[in-house]
This record gives sequence, C-alpha cells and structure tokens, in this order.
Amino acid sequence: MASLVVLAGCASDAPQDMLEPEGPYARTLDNLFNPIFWVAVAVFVVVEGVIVYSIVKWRDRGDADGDAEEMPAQLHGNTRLEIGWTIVPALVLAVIAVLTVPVIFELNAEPAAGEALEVDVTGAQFWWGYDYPTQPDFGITEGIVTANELHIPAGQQVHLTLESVDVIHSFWAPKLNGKRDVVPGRTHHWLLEADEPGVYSGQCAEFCGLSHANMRLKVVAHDATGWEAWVEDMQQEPVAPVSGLAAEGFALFQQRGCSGCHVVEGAYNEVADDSPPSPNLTHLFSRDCFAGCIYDLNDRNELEAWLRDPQRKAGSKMVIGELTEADIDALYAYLETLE
Amino acid sequence: MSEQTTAQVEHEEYEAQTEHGGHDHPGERTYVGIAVILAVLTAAEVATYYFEDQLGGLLVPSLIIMMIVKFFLVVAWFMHLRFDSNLFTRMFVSGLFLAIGVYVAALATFRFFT
Amino acid sequence: MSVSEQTATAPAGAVPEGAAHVPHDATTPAHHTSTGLSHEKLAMWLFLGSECLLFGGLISTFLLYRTREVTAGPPVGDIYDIPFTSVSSFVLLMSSLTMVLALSAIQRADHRRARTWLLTTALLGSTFVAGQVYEFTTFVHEGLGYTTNLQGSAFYTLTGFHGVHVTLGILMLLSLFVMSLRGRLPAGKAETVEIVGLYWHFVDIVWIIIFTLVYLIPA
Amino acid sequence: MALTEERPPLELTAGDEPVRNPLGAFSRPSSSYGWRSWLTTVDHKKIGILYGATAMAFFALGGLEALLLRVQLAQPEGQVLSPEVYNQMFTMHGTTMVFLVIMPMLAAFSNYLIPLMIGARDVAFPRLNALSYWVFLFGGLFLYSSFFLGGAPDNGWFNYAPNSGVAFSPGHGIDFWTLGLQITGIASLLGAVNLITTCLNMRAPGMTLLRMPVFVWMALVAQFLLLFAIPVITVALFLLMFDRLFGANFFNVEAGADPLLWQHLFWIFGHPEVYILVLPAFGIVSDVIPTFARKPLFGYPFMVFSGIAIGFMGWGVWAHHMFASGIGPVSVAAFSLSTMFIAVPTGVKIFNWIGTLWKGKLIFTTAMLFAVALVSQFTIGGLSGVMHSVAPHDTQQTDTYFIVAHFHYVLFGGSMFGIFAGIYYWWPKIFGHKLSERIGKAHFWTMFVGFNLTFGPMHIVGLQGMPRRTATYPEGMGWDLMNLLETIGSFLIAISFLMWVYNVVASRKNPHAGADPWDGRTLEWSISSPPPAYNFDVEPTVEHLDEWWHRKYGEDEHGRPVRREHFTYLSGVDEASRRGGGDDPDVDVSDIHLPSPSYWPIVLALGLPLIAYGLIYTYWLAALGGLVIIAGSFGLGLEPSVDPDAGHGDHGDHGPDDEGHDQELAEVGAAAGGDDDEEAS
Ligand code: HEA
Ligand code: HEA
Ligand code: HEC
Ligand code: CUA
Ligand SMILES: [Cu+2]
Repeated sequence: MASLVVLAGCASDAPQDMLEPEGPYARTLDNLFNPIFWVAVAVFVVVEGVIVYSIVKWRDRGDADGDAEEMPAQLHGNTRLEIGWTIVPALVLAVIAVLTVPVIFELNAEPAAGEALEVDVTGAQFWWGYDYPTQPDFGITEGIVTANELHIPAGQQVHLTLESVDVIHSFWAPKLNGKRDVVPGRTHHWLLEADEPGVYSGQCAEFCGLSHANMRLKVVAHDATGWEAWVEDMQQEPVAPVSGLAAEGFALFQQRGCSGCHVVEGAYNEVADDSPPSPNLTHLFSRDCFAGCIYDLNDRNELEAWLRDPQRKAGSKMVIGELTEADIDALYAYLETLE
Repeated sequence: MSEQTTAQVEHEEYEAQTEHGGHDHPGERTYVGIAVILAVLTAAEVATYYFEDQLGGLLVPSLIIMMIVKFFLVVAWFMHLRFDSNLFTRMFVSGLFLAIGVYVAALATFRFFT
Repeated sequence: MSVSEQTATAPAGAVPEGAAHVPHDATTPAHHTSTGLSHEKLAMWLFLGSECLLFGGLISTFLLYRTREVTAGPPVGDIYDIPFTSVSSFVLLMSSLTMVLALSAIQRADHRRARTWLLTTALLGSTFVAGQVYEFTTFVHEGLGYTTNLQGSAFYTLTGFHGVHVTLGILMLLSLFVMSLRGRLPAGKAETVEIVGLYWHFVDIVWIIIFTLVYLIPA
Repeated sequence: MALTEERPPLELTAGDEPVRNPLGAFSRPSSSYGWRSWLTTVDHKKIGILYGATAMAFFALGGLEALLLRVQLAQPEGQVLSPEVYNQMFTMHGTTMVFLVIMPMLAAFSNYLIPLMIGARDVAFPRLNALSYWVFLFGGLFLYSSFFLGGAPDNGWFNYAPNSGVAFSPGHGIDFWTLGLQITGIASLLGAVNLITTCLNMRAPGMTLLRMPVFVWMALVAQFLLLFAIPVITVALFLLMFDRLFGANFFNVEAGADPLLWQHLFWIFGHPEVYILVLPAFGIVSDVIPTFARKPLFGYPFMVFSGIAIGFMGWGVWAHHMFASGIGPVSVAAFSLSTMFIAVPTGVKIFNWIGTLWKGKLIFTTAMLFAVALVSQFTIGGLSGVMHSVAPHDTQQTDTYFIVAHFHYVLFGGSMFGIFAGIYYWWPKIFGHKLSERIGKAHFWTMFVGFNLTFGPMHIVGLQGMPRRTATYPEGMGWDLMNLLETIGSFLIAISFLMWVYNVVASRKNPHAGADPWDGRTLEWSISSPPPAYNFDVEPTVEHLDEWWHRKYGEDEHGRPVRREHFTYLSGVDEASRRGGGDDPDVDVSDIHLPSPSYWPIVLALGLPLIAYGLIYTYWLAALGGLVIIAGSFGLGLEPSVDPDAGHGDHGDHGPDDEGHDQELAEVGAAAGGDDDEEAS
C-alpha cells in the first residue's frame, strides 16, 4: 500500500496532482503532508511487519509431534507495555499537532489591503464567475467580469472572495491551494498564488447536482507583460458588428433570447429578472474553454454543439429554443467577435 | 374497612417491589414545598422581564441560574433522582451533558457567543 | 417523533412489557435484574437521556436563527406575550406537582386520590396545550406564520415538538386514569405511574429551559 | 424462572375483560415453527437471524450499485450511466451500506449474541425487539420503493443542504430519504434502549461488567452512541422534512438560513455513527482472535477502556468533515487536534490484538483470516484518517478519492471484515454446521485481493486530484489506469461475495458441528448448536472472564491450561457433538417461561411506512397509518407478553403452586376492582 502511495508521488502528467504543488500555499500544504505521510508509513511498516512476523512465526502448523492441544503461555496482558503503546502514539501525534496548528492559522491569514489581487468568485450550477473589482495597483481601472478561466499574475498573492448563488460548491485548484467551500448565504475567502506562468487545472469539489462533474475551472497565470495585456484586452468593450454574418448573429443574440441571460457589455447590459445566473460573454473568445471548462472553445464544433443542445451538459441551466443551423452559424460569427 | 385492608396489601406489595423496601420517599409536604419554591422562582424569572434595563449584564446570568435551579429541583425531587439509583442519574446526565457540550460547541463555531 | 415516542415509551395506557413483576411468586424474586432496577424504568431514563439531544438540537437551531435577521414578517421576539406565556408555564410547572401527588397516592393505594391527581395533571397539561394553540393563533394573526421567516419555522417547530410531547403525555395519563377506573392499576403497578411521571416531568423541565432560553432571554 | 417478561398476574382474571385479543382482531399466534413463526417471533435469536439475512440482501443490492458505479468509472468519459442514475447510485450505495447493511448487521450480532454471552434467556423487551426489526425492514423497503416511484434520492449519503431542498431537488427522492431514515432511526433507537437495558440488567449472576465478553462491551458502547446520535439526525431529518413538505425555512438561504446548520447536525450524528459501524466489529475480532490464538485477549481492561474512550472522544470530532466548509481557523484547529488524538485509543486496540497474536498458537480458520485482515487493513484506513485530520492538508484531500479510499478501508476493511469473521465464527452456533472452510478460504483471499485492488488505487487517484461523486472524468488526468484496476478489483469482490453465497448453500448439508466446535471461550459455546429457545437450561453463575474456558480448563502446576475431566454444558448437547467431554445439565426445562409470539410488532411497524407514503402523497394515508400505529401500540401494550392460553410457551401446565397463586392474585384483583367500582359510583 505504502509503496503504491509513494508511486503516486512520482507519477507524472496528472494535472491535478496535489503532491506536485506549483505555488507557495500548495507547497506549504505539501510540506506539511510529507512528514506526516512518512510517519504514517513508519507506523504502517511497524504494524504490518509485526503482524506478518506473528503470522509466520506462530501460525499453528499442526505440529509434527501431534500434540494439537498444547497451549501457548496464557498471557493476560502487560500493563507497562500497554501504557507504553498508549503514550508513544500520543507523543507522535503531539508532534503532528505542533506541525499542523500554525499552518491552519497561516493559511487563513488575511492579506493586508492592497497586497493581494482581489477577485470575487461566484459559484453557480455549473460554472464559475469571476469579478475583478477596480484595482489600479493591478492595472484594473474598470471592473472585469469573466467566467470559468481565472486569470492571475504569476508570483502574486490572489485573494478570493467566494459566494454561491444556489447550492454549495467548492473552489479547488490543487496545484495552487486546497479547497474552500462556496456556500450560499456565506462569504468565504481563500488565497491562491502560482509560482510560474501556466495553466492550472481545477474543479468544483462539492457535489452540487447533475453536472457536478462538469464544473471544472482553469487558473491561467501570466507573466507581467501577459497580465498587462490581458487586463488591457478585458477593459476594451467589444465593437458591435455592423455588417455580414456577425451582424446577423448580433441581432439573433437578442431575438433568440440570449441577451435575456447573458451580458455583453456595451451591447446587452441588462438581463431578464428571472434569468438564471449566466456567464458574462463580453470577452468570450478570450478564453480557451467554456461551460465549466469542459469544452474547448478553440474547437468550433464544440461551441456549435453547445448551441444546438446546451443540455448535452446534463442539468445545464441554459435553456433555449431550437436553433437552425443558419442561426447557429450567425451566432457563432457574432460570438467570435467577442474577444 | 375492606378498602383499608386491600390498600394495605397493595401498599406492601408495592413496598416489596422497591429495592430498598420502604425507603424514604419525600412526603407530600415536601412536594408542595418544592412546588412553592418553583413557583417563587418562576415569579422571579418573570419579574426580570419588567426590570430588564435595571438588571443589565446580570439579566442573563440570573435567568440561567434560576433555570438551572428549577431544573435541578424537578429532576432531583419530582423525578426522584436524589433518592433513586445512581445509574439512572448517570444515564440521564450523560445525555444531558453530552447535549450541552455538543450543541454549545456547534453554536460556538457559528460565533454565537461572541 | 410522535411515532417513536409512542413506541419507545410504550405505556400509553399499556402494560409496558414485563411491567408486572410477580411479587407473590415464590420462585421469582421481586426484582430479578443484575442491577436490581426495573427494566422499564431504566429504559425510560435511557430514553430521556436520548431526548436531551433531540430537544438540544431543536433549541440550538432556534437560538442560532433567533440571532439572524429575518427577511419577512416580525422577528419572533417582537410578538411574545410574556405574561401570557408565564401563566401557561406556571400551569405546566404545577402539573408536575400534581403528578408526584398522584404517584404518592397510588403508592399508598389511595386510588381515589390517585385518580383525582392524574386527571388534574392531564387537565393542567391540556390547559397548557390549549394556551399554546391560542399563542400560535395570535402569532399567526400578528403576521408570523410557519413559513414566514426563519424564526417562525424554528419557533413553531421547537414549541410544536414540545406540545406534541405534552399531548402524548396527556394520552398516557388518561390511559392510566381509565386503567385505574377499571381496577387495572393497583399499587403494585405504581411503577407504571412513576414511569409516565418521569416522562411528564421531563417534558416539564424541557419547558423550564425553553421558557428561559426562548422567551425570557432577549435576542 | 429468570424471565423478566412474566405474566402480569392481574390480567388473568380481571373480570370479563377479553385479555387475550385486546382488540379482538387476531387470535394469538402460537406456532414456533414454519414460516409464519418468523413473522411473529419474539425470540432474540430468530430476530438476529432476520436482521442478518436482511442486511446481507441489502449488501447484495448496495454492492450491485457499487458495481454500476465502477463500470461507469472504468474508463474516462464513461457512458454507461447517465448522471441522473449515477447520482442515485452513489447515494443509495452509501445510504444502503451504512444504514441498511452494517448497522443492521451489527444489530444482528448484538441481538443474537448479547443474551447468549451474558447468560440471559432473551433481551429485556423481546416484543420491542421484534418491533425494531420490522420497523427497520419496512424503513429499508420504503427507501428502496423510491426506485419505482419516480427516482431514488440523489444527493449523496450526507445530503447537504440546500441542494436537498425542493428548489434544487424537486422530485420525491429526497423525501424518501428523509422519511426512510427516520423510520430506520426509530428501529435503532428502540434497539439501543432495549440492548442497553439488556446488558445492564440481564446479566447472569456473577457476570460483572468487567467479565462481559469484549463483543458485548463494544456493542454496548455502540448502542450508547446510537442512543445519543439518533436523536441528532432525527432533528436534522425533521427540519429538512418540514422544509420540503411544509415550506419551513431551516435551509432556505433566501430567508437567511445557514447551510452549515445541516452539516453540523448531520456530522454530530455522522461521526459517532462511524464508530457505531466499527466498534461492534472490533468486538467481534476481540473474541475471534483469542479463540484462534489459543490465548486470552491481551489486556482486556485496556481493550474495554479504549473502546469506551473511542465512544466518548467520537463526540468531539465531527467538524473534521467540515475543514473546507469555512468554519474558521479556531474551530478547525480544535477539531483537528481532537481528531488526531482519537488515534490513541484505536492504536491501543491494534497493539493489543497484536499482543494477543504474539506467541500464540495461531489457527488460521476463515474467521481468523478475516479477523487478522481487519487488524492489518483497518490500520491502513486509520492512518489515512490521521492524514485527513491534518486539517490544512485535508483541504486538498477532502472530497477526493483519497477520502473514498479511507472510508472503504475502515468500513470494508474494518466493519465488513469483522462481520465476515463473525459470520464464519458463529455460523456453527447459529445453524449447527460450519461453513466450508475450503470455500471460505477461497472467499477470503479473493475478497482480500479484490478489496485492495479496488480501494488501494483510490489513494493514488485521490492524491492525483480525482474528486468523488463525479459521474465522469476526462481523459488526460492520469487517472485512467487506476480506475480500471479499481473496477477489476470490484468484480473480484463481487465474485468473492458470490463464493460466500455459494458457501452458504453448499454447506447446508455439512455435518453437525457440535456445541463448541472452536473450543470457544465465552458462554454461547456452552449450549447446544443451535441453542434451544430458552438458551440455557441452567442459568450460569459466572466467576471469570471467559467463563466457559475456565469451566473447561484448569491449570497444571506450571500454570499451563489443562482440559478438565468434568465440566457441564449449560444446555443439553447431543452425544455425538461433544468435543472432548463435558456433561449435560441435569435439570427439568419444562418450567421455563418464554414470551409468546405476537402479531402486534409487525402490525405496528406497518403503520410507519403508511404514514411516510401518506406524507408524500396524500394525508389520508398518513391518517390511516396513524390509526394503525395507535391500534398497534394499544394491542402491543395490552397484550400480556406471555400468552396465558399458550401454556407458557413450553409446557402445558403450571404446578399446583402456581394455581394457588393465581387464585390469590385473582382475589386481590377482584377486590381492587370492586372497590374502584364503588368509589366511582
Ligand atoms: C468505520 C468507520 C470509520 C472509522 C473507524 C474512521 C476513523 C477515523 N477517521 Fe474517518 N471517515 C469515515 C469512516 C470512519 N473513519 C467515513 C465514512 C468518512 C467519510 C464520510 C463522507 O464524507 O462520506 C470519513 C471521513 C473522515 C474525515 C473527513 C475527511 C474529509 O471528508 O475531508 C476525517 C478527517 O479527519 C477522518 C478521520 C478519521 C480518523 C482520524 C479516524 C481514526 O479513528 C483512525 C484511528 C486509527 C488509526 C490511526 C490506526 C491505528 C493506530 C495505530 C497503529 C497507532 C499509531 C498511530 C499513529 C501514531 C498515527 N475520517
Ligand atoms: C460499509 C460501507 C460500504 C461498503 C461495504 C462499500 C463497498 C463498495 N463501495 Fe462504497 N461507499 C460507501 C460505503 C461502502 N461501500 C459510502 C458511505 C460511500 C459514499 C457515498 C456518497 O458519496 O454519498 C461510498 C462510495 C463509493 C464510491 C464513490 C462514488 C463516488 O464518489 O462517485 C465508489 C466508487 O468506486 C464505491 C465503490 C464501492 C465498491 C466497489 C464496493 C464493493 O466492496 C462492493 C462489492 C460488491 C458486492 C459485494 C456486490 C456483489 C453482489 C452481486 C454480484 C450480486 C449478487 C446477487 C445475489 C447474490 C442475489 N463506493
Ligand atoms: C435561460 C438562460 C440562458 C439563455 C436564454 C441562454 N444562455 Fe447561454 N448560458 C446560460 C447559462 C446558465 C450558462 C452556463 C452553463 C454551464 O456552464 O453550465 C450559459 C453558457 C453559455 C456559453 C458558455 C459561456 C462560458 O464562458 O462558459 C455560451 C457561449 C452561451 N451560453 C451562449 C448562449 C447563446 C448564444 C444563447 C442564445 C442562443 C444563450 N447562451 C442563451 C444561460 C442562458
Ligand atoms: Cu459545483 Cu460541484
Ligand atoms: Cu468522522
């Protein structure tokens, strides 16, 4: 068993492997886990070793002398020994406790104002929304709203504020930090930081209904220039297309009810009162994945299939009437302009 | 006359069953006395309602104390725990204390007390 | 809970299982148990210990939600009628007295008094329940229904559970009363009365707690 | 004799009251053979068997659900189950295994064994016992009927709010869950009261608490946990039910409710619950290992006290299921610490079992194999538990397969292995013949390998970030191979289970095993197999821990045990089946009074599912159920526990003494009744 777990430690290409942290918080966790893991291995080896030894050594082999009834010494116990194996594990655990408690507080510490990038995260069935309040320190002069892909600057502390609009979700990007539940009616906080630029996979970890498995997320960490570019892009309002297929799509976006749920800043800013919380599409094509990051946005077929039947993602709250292929082409052409 | 005898027989029968055979039960007078104390305490409790402001920080502690005393009186005397087997007390008290411990801790995690 | 109540405490007018020891039977000692205590009484105490966690849960739920803002209707604390509740609390408290008096009477084989006290206890209990019904109706008139807000749900559920307990107790008392009328409740079975009494007093002490924590201590 | 459920004397002659059929509905059942006797039995042994058989049937169902889960997960992007079905499957799998398999299985052992082990003739309240069983059965069937009535519950076995509310789970599945678990909860609560009373009150003379077999102790601790934990989940279930049925607001976030309330209530119950699931299994192996190590249990008092300590500490750790839920660092730290230290008493148990093996003479019967497997495999689960208790890192582990691995190691590697050890060990006592050892060993090894193959790799995928309760997973996460192995393993377990079923069938004709086939240590081995209805011909007087062993063995001058020439079985044992001597007791058993069978438990129990269906569909049905329950309660209550017409179970007559005694009572009764009439007028 232990060897299997060790094996896991070495296994590669597991994008959500928690044993290969890529940020300071996840590393703190991993550093805590390591000694405890080895303590467990040691206990495991001792216990299983003694069991196996006993089995081998004292199993009844129906001895040759044929005296099957001969009894072993009738030991009733040994108080000193027993007190010993009460105290020793307690001491071992005390050490584990001493290692653990400071980390609990460390990881719950709130960063000083202005030190961390603030992002408001919304969990919804079955996608993630991100809201970057205005923070000139980070180049954000006007709030940014996006979905599913969380963009952050690498090497920078990020402070998340987590809220849910329906049921409990749990925000988790294993290589950057552990989970924190996103509970409706409560506001929770969590920290993230990535050492290096890169894309980090994660997903909702609290069962939240039919598409719990399909509520994934990505954290995209940028280097300084990448970050500036991204912020810059995101603060640009898309220009509404005036001609061609895209313009048709632009009109269809309203006719087909898309704008009843989805915000496209500058064009469709108001959604219907009874609409379910829906991803902001202003910069849809700045992302690589959509609908809880289970589909690839760079693959045209995926988005078309989505528009054909959003229920291919079980339980999806996006309910639309049937679209003709022509509608879909037009809508696609429009959506593509949302960069 | 016949009633008297039957009553006696029955009473003895009852006594034979109780393990200490005729141990002292508090008499009816005691019961009434306890009830009087309970009544007075209740009156005092209700009175706090009219003096909330004057009592200030004392209000809650005094209410809790009175509640505990009333609780204790009923349990000890009316429910005979004072006179009955210790085992009963232990069974009941373990449930009671467990409930207090667990729920106070749970409320504490909601920062109920701060 | 009502269901488990009935079955777990069995005695609603019943001969609880094994209640009848056979004191005259030479071969059977009066109490043949390891602890010398009767099964039924022990069982009742265990059950009451368990009930502590039931009411504890309901009370804690109420307390938690009492401190929360309500989104509709009045907070429950605004519509309490403390004088009224004080009176009904007092009634319930006194029913505990009549209950012990009933027990003490039956132990003396004074059946007439026992019956009187049993009936009085049941009547006091009924008064309490009636008071509760009245309270509920006024609260609803004041705008706090069961579904109005958090506190309404928590309040009615807690006090409702208690009320159901009292009602079951009343049923048991009445059953005892009828048994006694029919001569099925000799002093030898005083323990049945005692056990019902334990339940009754328990319901009373729960109210002692509710009265203080729910009504008197301001949010 | 030593029966508690004596005939209530005054009932016999109380005027013209129809005592026998209080409501005139039925005449009292009297047979103790045939299938009908199973419906009306109040014999703790039969009830134990009923519990066991039902639990194993549910195990097949819960296992089947697990197999479906595994088939779906065998490969990425599995298409076998829709998410709807998948969610129902894992919910019902977890719920079934916990509430309908392990809990009743342990009720089965407790029922069957506690009276035998403490030298009693039955439990304290035999009819209540029957009631518990029927209530449990109907609760389970009610829950399962949801499959045919629009879909089973699908929100996981801990059913977090607010996803369990009507807004997010509009079907009836969750209603079936809340109501079904309330029903089975009633069964558990009744059982707890009953068995605790039995343990405390019905021990044979000399059976002090510290002479009780460890199984009895652990069952007792578990029953106390039930006694106090059931009401907590009852509260939670009621709140949820009121939310769903009557529009209350307990988990209505819009109205300001806090979803963590559910989590606290559930886990205040839920954590003690996991010790309820494992402690009796610990008890079983604590009796099995000494028997087959031919040595007394190492450190009996430590074993007892550590069990009590686990039960006690188990109440202070529940929030370790909520480390990621945002309860705040202070709470997290407190619960993290309390959780860690629960490893101490558990470690004591592990080490003491090893101490029992040490220098023993280990006989590896199937029962022993399972018992030792528990010791070794539970340790693995316990160690991953300690890793979870390290709260900061648990925010990584929680809700991943690392947790799934943990709890299957403790539940399967602990509880299930313990249960199988118990099944193989006590089978000859219960049915008179052993299960085949040959098939048994094949069963064990297949199960052992399958178990590790199924749940071992879950540690790895868990650490690699595979979340639980996901109906599907994408390719390229590095989880594929391990998942495939797990699925293969699960089929090995299934095969091993079928081997067990086959063993049960194939072993029916095995020769009679005798009263004491394993040279056991505790009292149940001192009576014939299967035991007579009244268990003991003579009530034992106990002088030792491991009383039966001490009756069989004395010591030679070196303090080594030697079998005695003379010792006496406690009920008649047929000649052929005696193992190494022993005499029969010389007593007349015709005098033993047993409680009579009764229809009322099953009738009363039937009322509960009626109420439950009624609450879901139409209140009329609920009212009907209420009437059934009231009728049933009065029926059960007024019916004398021993049928006066049935000749007291075993013999048709009482002696002349009894006759006179009845007469005397009749007079008292009549006198009392007469007086009352006068007074009343
Ligand atoms: C039989 C049931 C059972 C048992 C006995 C245990 C035992 C333990 N459990 Fe487990 N647990 C479950 C059933 C059980 N658990 C279930 C069902 C869940 C998941 C529920 C769900 O989410 O669906 C769960 C989840 C669970 C969690 C929550 C994880 C999460 O969801 O994030 C935690 C966290 O602390 C935990 C901890 C422990 C610990 C510390 C023990 C300890 O009692 C273990 C102690 C034993 C040992 C440690 C081994 C022997 C000891 C020694 C050899 C001594 C030396 C050891 C040391 C010095 C370390 N368990
Ligand atoms: C004691 C408890 C117990 C037991 C024994 C098991 C046994 C098994 N469990 Fe599980 N399991 C839980 C308790 C248990 N489980 C709990 C509490 C959960 C959490 C649920 C939740 O998240 O809400 C869970 C969750 C769970 C999951 C996670 C699902 C998810 O999160 O998405 C998985 C996945 O592989 C799984 C698999 C298995 C397997 C393969 C077995 C195997 O051991 C089963 C072996 C199979 C059999 C024994 C069946 C054999 C039967 C036949 C072949 C039919 C024969 C028919 C006749 C004879 C008539 N279980
Ligand atoms: C009833 C509300 C509703 C309507 C109408 C609606 N959507 Fe959606 N849409 C949603 C929701 C909710 C999601 C998130 C679904 C998920 O990921 O589970 C979504 C997701 C999307 C996404 C993926 C966004 C991302 O970043 O993940 C696109 C693209 C999209 N919708 C386009 C459209 C178009 C085009 C239309 C009109 C034809 C439309 N939607 C109509 C609710 C709606
Ligand atoms: Cu959101 Cu799972
Ligand atoms: Cu736990």
